[in-house]
Amino acid sequence: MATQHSKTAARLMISPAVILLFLWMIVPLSMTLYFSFLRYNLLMPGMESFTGWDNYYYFLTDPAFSAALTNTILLVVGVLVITVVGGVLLALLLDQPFWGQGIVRVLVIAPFFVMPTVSALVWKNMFMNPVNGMFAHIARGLGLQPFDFLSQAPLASIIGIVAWQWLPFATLILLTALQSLDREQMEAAEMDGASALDRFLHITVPHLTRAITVVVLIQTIFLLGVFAEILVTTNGGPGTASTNITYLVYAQSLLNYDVGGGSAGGIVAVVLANIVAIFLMRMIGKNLDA
Amino acid sequence: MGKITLRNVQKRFGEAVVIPSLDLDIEDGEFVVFVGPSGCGKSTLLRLIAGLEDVSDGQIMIDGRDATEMPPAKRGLAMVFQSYALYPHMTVKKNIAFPLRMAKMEPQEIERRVSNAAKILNLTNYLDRRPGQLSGGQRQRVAIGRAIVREPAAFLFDEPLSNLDAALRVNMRLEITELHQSLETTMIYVTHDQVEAMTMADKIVVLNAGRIEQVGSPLTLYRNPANLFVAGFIGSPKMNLIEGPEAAKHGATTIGIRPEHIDLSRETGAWQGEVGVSEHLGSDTFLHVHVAGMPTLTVRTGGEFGVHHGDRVWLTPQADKIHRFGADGKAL
Amino acid sequence: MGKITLRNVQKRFGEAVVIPSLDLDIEDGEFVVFVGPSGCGKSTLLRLIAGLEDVSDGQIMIDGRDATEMPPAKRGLAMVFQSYALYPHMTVKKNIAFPLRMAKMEPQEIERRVSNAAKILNLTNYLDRRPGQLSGGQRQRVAIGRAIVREPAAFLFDEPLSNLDAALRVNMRLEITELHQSLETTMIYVTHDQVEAMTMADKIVVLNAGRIEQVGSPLTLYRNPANLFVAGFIGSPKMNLIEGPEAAKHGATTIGIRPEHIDLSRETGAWQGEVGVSEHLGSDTFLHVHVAGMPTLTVRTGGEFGVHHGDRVWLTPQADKIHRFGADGKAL
Amino acid sequence: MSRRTSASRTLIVTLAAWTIAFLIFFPILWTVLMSFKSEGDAIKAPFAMLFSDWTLQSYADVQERSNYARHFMNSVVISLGSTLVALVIAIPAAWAMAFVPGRRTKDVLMWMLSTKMMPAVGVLIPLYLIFRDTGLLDTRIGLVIVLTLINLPIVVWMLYTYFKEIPGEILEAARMDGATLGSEILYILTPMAVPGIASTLLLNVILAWNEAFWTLQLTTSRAAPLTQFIASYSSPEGLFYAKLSAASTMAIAPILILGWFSQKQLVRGLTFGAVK
Amino acid sequence: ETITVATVNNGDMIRMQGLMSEFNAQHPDITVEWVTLEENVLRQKVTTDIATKGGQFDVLTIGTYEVPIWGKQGWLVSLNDLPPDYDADDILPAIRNGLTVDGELYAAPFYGESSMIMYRKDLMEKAGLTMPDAPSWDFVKEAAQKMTDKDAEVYGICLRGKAGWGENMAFLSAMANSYGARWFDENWQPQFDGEAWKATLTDYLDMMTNYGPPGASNNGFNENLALFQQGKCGMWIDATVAASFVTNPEESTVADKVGFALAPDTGKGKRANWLWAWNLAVPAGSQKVEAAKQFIAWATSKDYAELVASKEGWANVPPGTRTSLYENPEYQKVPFAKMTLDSINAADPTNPAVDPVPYVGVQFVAIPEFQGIGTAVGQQFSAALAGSMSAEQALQAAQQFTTREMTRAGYIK
Ligand SMILES: Nc1ncnc2c1ncn2[C@@H]1O[C@H](COP(=O)(O)OP(=O)(O)OP(=O)(O)O)[C@@H](O)[C@H]1O
Ligand SMILES: Nc1ncnc2c1ncn2[C@@H]1O[C@H](COP(=O)(O)OP(=O)(O)OP(=O)(O)O)[C@@H](O)[C@H]1O
Ligand SMILES: [Mg+2]
Ligand SMILES: [Mg+2]
Repeated sequence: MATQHSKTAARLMISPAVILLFLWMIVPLSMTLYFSFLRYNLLMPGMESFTGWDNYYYFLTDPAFSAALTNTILLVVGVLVITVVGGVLLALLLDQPFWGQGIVRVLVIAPFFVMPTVSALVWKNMFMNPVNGMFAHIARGLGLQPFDFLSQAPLASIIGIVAWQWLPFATLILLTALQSLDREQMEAAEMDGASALDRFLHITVPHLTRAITVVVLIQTIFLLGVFAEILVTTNGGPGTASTNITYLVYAQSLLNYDVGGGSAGGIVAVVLANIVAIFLMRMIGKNLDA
Repeated sequence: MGKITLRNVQKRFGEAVVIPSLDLDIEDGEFVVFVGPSGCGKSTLLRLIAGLEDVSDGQIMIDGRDATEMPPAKRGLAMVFQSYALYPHMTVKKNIAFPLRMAKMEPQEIERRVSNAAKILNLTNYLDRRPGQLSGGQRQRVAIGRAIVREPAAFLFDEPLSNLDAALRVNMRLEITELHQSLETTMIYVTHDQVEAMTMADKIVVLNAGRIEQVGSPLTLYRNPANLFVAGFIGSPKMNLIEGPEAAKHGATTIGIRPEHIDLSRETGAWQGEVGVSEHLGSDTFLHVHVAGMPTLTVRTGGEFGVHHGDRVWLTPQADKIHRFGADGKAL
Repeated sequence: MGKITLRNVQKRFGEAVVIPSLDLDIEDGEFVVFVGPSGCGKSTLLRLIAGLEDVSDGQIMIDGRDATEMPPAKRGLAMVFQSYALYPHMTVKKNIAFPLRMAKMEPQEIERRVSNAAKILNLTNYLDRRPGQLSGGQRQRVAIGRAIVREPAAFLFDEPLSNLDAALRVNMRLEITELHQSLETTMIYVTHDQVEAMTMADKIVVLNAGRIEQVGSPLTLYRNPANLFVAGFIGSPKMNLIEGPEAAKHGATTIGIRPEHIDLSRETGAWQGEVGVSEHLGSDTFLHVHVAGMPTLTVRTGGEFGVHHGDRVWLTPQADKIHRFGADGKAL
Repeated sequence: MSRRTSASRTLIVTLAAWTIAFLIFFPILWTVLMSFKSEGDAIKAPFAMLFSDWTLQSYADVQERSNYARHFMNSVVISLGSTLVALVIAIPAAWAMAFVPGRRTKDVLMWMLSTKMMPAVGVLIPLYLIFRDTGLLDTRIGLVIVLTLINLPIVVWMLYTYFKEIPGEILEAARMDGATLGSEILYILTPMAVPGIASTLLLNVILAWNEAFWTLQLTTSRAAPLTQFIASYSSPEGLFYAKLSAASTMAIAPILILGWFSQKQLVRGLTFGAVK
Repeated sequence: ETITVATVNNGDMIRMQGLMSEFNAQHPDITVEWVTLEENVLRQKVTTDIATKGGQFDVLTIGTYEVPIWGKQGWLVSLNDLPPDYDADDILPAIRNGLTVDGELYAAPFYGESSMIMYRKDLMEKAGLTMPDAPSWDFVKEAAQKMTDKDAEVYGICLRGKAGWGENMAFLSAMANSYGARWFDENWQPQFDGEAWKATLTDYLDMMTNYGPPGASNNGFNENLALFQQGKCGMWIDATVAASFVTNPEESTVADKVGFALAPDTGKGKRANWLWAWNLAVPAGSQKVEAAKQFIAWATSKDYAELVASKEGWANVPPGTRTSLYENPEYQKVPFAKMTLDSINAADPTNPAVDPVPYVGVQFVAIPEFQGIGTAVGQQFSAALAGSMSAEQALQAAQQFTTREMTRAGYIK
């Protein structure tokens, strides 16, 4: 595979993808960078002026920023924990022989196909609504006071909705990984006197690390950008209780039309995302090579 | 201790009867080899003994106790798998220690036994590697190490050498034989390799379609195959089997003669034939000879025998080495 | 035509020098086998000839033309890979036809050649199957078929039989030999199997760490190994190599004697020893004998020789079969 | 594993699996059921709702408000188009990474993925300006371009993991057989990777179909896909559960059905190299 | 010719979409593409588009807040040249003034609104009270308490709680005006640290937590409308346009039990009235100005009102824009007609608060920065409503944030 000819060909073949992605990254990003040093409000065109680090100062000292940072982390970690733990358990269950596997798998996978907007709308209105929602009906049926999910536990509710969407994805990848576990390895462990729990802890879990890493990586990419769910359900509120960085930048640039501030926020978000990315890549790189 | 007795053991997978009914006695300290064509049920039988499959009927006794219902871990047997089934995320040391950890043994005792096993198997320098960083033979040894440390009543091997290359196989074969000699533990060994079966076994069990065709020492099977199946299966190159008038002369439906029991001459002999392919190995020569009215006969001569494609040769079977079989395939 | 000449060929992977510098002439119509230990560069050499790797230095000539810079397709060679490398999504027919389609050949001509190849290789009934539906031997034949149709200047085989089981290997070995006899095309064949090398080759090239140790016919290598490496590598079981005073007696640093060239006796002989492991194959017996002052010696005797572990035996090397090597490992 | 799977155990597993599957699926099921109710019935307590009359009125109402067929076609064109374009760009790239790996291959892959972490909102305004100046606003082409670029890293990664599983020897065999690089990719690699390509295609069609930021920001009417269609229901208007349900059902049904029919391929390929 | 019309998903707009066949009959050469979006999404898209001159829309639905700002920027096409039979002078002066910049009419009102109390006559009666035409906040509080019956899922008062300058802040600003509070003093200093705001917010929270529906912090106009229509609200203080929906028997379960009253006051001279209109305007970048104008002329004409009346009844006519409508004897029969007109007239955008202010706008401050500030402050108040912070904390945060932003924008030197 390593002739000079094929190396040249490879470079040629990979360049369209690399060049396109590079442009896609660099062009808007440099414009954003430029805007981030301007005082630029969409509603006041022609008044742009250079403001130095002002936008960054205001974005970073905005109390909403620290809240958004915390929320972003909580959201990502929360969903990851739920989907990975739930996914492992569910995968273990679905890996057993039982009647109607095909249909069950079809049902379980379904939430993954649902548009984020739709799932947020459905959960918000049909389930979490404290007056007409399914949960409220059930609570009243049990003689309890309906719980107002979106104002009392906004972030948790959003985590729940997002986790519902991503659970199938995690489950499927983990299930595939589980099915690839060498049967002889399990039997060897059984011969070695390992109980079912031992086998799970010492054989299954290590075997799944690779799959879990992949689930974490992919989901993090998407979870950092969770937006529609927040926009539809809580608008980031009450207060900033469910504002994440993405939503904060959105609010800054598209609700306040403060393009300068929004751009500064965007750059901050890019920096943060890259920190996460580097961290993740390290972890993944190690796990994927092995 | 490691006496294993199978009584009327049957195994069905759904409709398919894999082992119709089987009795077998394995004495303590014996090296028993299961051979047979692919799909004849060797692995299944081993797994029944291990407890990895339930018997459909019958009884398995280990050291006189009924083990039929026991879970694998309780039977006190150790198994070495064809794929080695090492735990890829654990170091060699952890792999070997795993059964002991599961048995909740003291850390020092574990340490002691592991380093002991490592010494026996020449693994001391590799204890901190992962299986992925080992060669085939080393992996094989780790798998054996994992079996040894438990000091089991018997070892079960399922084609443990089939993934190794030829040279390594010879080495590992000797190592396992030596291990058996030093541990004196019962070993049950599945293989489809002639040489392994002949050289390692105290007792060979020839299986065919889940049935035992013959049980005996390697030389018994070589000298006195009980039927056509065993005759054709044991020995390499295969015994020449001849039917028709030539067999009738000896009062049999089929006669068999091994390649090494045919004398070869350029001048005279019982049968005249023409050389097809000749294979010169230096130490031996294998000739494939076409004789009228017979299948191509394989003949082996020691050293170099200078013939070529198309040459004419005479063959004479050694009279006392002719095997005679009846119409039912049984030896007469 | 298929004369291949390598002049001062070198291959480096980054820092690692895999082939330091190598000259080799392969004559038209020859069956050349590359043997050598794992990692010695056999595959690399084959791939250099095929054009799948660039040489780092030197020249490769095919039929007198400089092929060093030619892409693989232009060299007019065909290769059969260890894994067969069949195209799983194409039928047998399409697989075989693929090189012809790439050469933009007429459909009728393709049809003709494919059915011809299929006839030669007994594949006519399988033309519409996918590789996944074929047995190992059949796949192997398809891979060969794909090579044949191009009527290449030479065939390159990289351990083509190593994935097959023992019985099939013997068959395929014969088939390839017959194919060579009928096509009379140059073949270069990589293997680590002794028997294959000895039985198939016109000329064996023994490689070690990217260097050629010896080139010659199988029997030349068997009878007159040029050095210790070749002596130890060719022949199975391995030649016994003895150093020290016993060698000095013969005026050499090391002497070698093959297991089949040692006479065995229960009463008298040159060396007295104690039997270690004895392997009884029925047709042969291999004894591993411990003799004081020497490494364990392997001895082969035909038929059954009734000794056991611990027995005392006498060994006598056949005087004319002793190989003598100097301090530099070269034969004297 | 024909061992100790007693009937009772199978029964328990079956029950558990079905219960969980039902719970996970329930929100979708409920939405579909509700879409066939009148607005008045839709807000009744669950039981009462289930046994009230069925009607298609909500679908009619929704259709009256927006042209479903057009949004649907836009969604199809945009998601399929962007995925296909991404595949065409990604297949050669993945070939290069899988079969001619260099020291920096992994870094390139990881860099590609990291572009996906770039927060979209941060670059909306610049992109909006670019689109305005190039006349791509509210065009299918514009969205195809954006979604292609968004999906590209995932597509490359998925293909890369599939290609890596294809033995290089087969490509070398093709090369020996006289195939050019183009034929090698076209006749050998691509057909061999069909299952992987299919699942890449499916996953990315789904992701593109559901992408709700750029599709909303960069379209208004002509090129607006189903995300736009559903966006007009994102706050209630009086009694609207049934209409919302109907619109939701219409928005997700196509992709749900596609997903269900092809879930075998999707699941089989959905490993991202997680399974070795 | 195809024109793209961006519009909110409010009932009146939806109704117009149902009547498009009439428009098409009159203008067969014009096809109308609707982009119907939720208010916030619409505003964001439309603003982005017009500010970047994206040119995606030909007709915009925009509020009273945007018109003067955008008109001043030259982003809108003047509608002074609408045909004479359009009769622009007929538009209610309060509304029309808000849409005119330097003598140019930049948008045509589709409907106008103020706020008022809608209440359930039956529940009021049950509670033993009578709603005066112009009640005070004290009365409202008392009534809310007496009407609340949580077991029957009846909540005494429904108010906006969803964060947003056009959502809860619209209501709260108007309420604050009636409590004597204001957004800024004459020097643009935010006033959230004053007593008046504190009283406003405390009373608001008090009413909502004790007598309001659950989940109020997520309730905007539409959510409250749904609740009221289901009979779950005793009183609802919100936009006057809601009157036609709550009295529409097809949509409302309480259509025949609704009464109306002016927004409450505290006797300080201002009522909790706001003034708003949804207007149609043509962006300066549009290529199809003529067609767009024809559409606007049709949609905001007197004839359109009659068209709706003929199809859906007078009660469903878009209210609050034309004097002629309120002079129409048919329309005067509509129960909420007079109350709507009175409410609109009660609001004074140039003089919204008890104390003098430097800005225009009743429930908003007509400066570009207001959207951001208003929404951020709205979030604090909505958090207070959700119970995650106290009224003091919310006010303090609002004060801090507003000061910061106003300093940044250069209003506070
Ligand atoms: N779990 C199972 N379900 C159904 N049939 C099975 C199962 N396991 C084995 N069999 C069948 O039982 C028969 C014996 O299989 P077994 O693996 O014991 O053969 P073997 O002798 O080990 O063959 P090989 O030499 O190829 O390993 C085969 O026909 C196989 O198809
Ligand atoms: N692409 C490569 N990059 C770096 N080193 C390589 C590469 N390919 C082969 N090598 C090294 O070159 C040496 C020769 O490899 P080669 O595959 O030719 O051995 P071989 O003789 O075919 O061995 P085997 O019998 O195991 O197939 C080995 O040490 C191997 O590690
Ligand atoms: Mg087996
Ligand atoms: Mg090799």
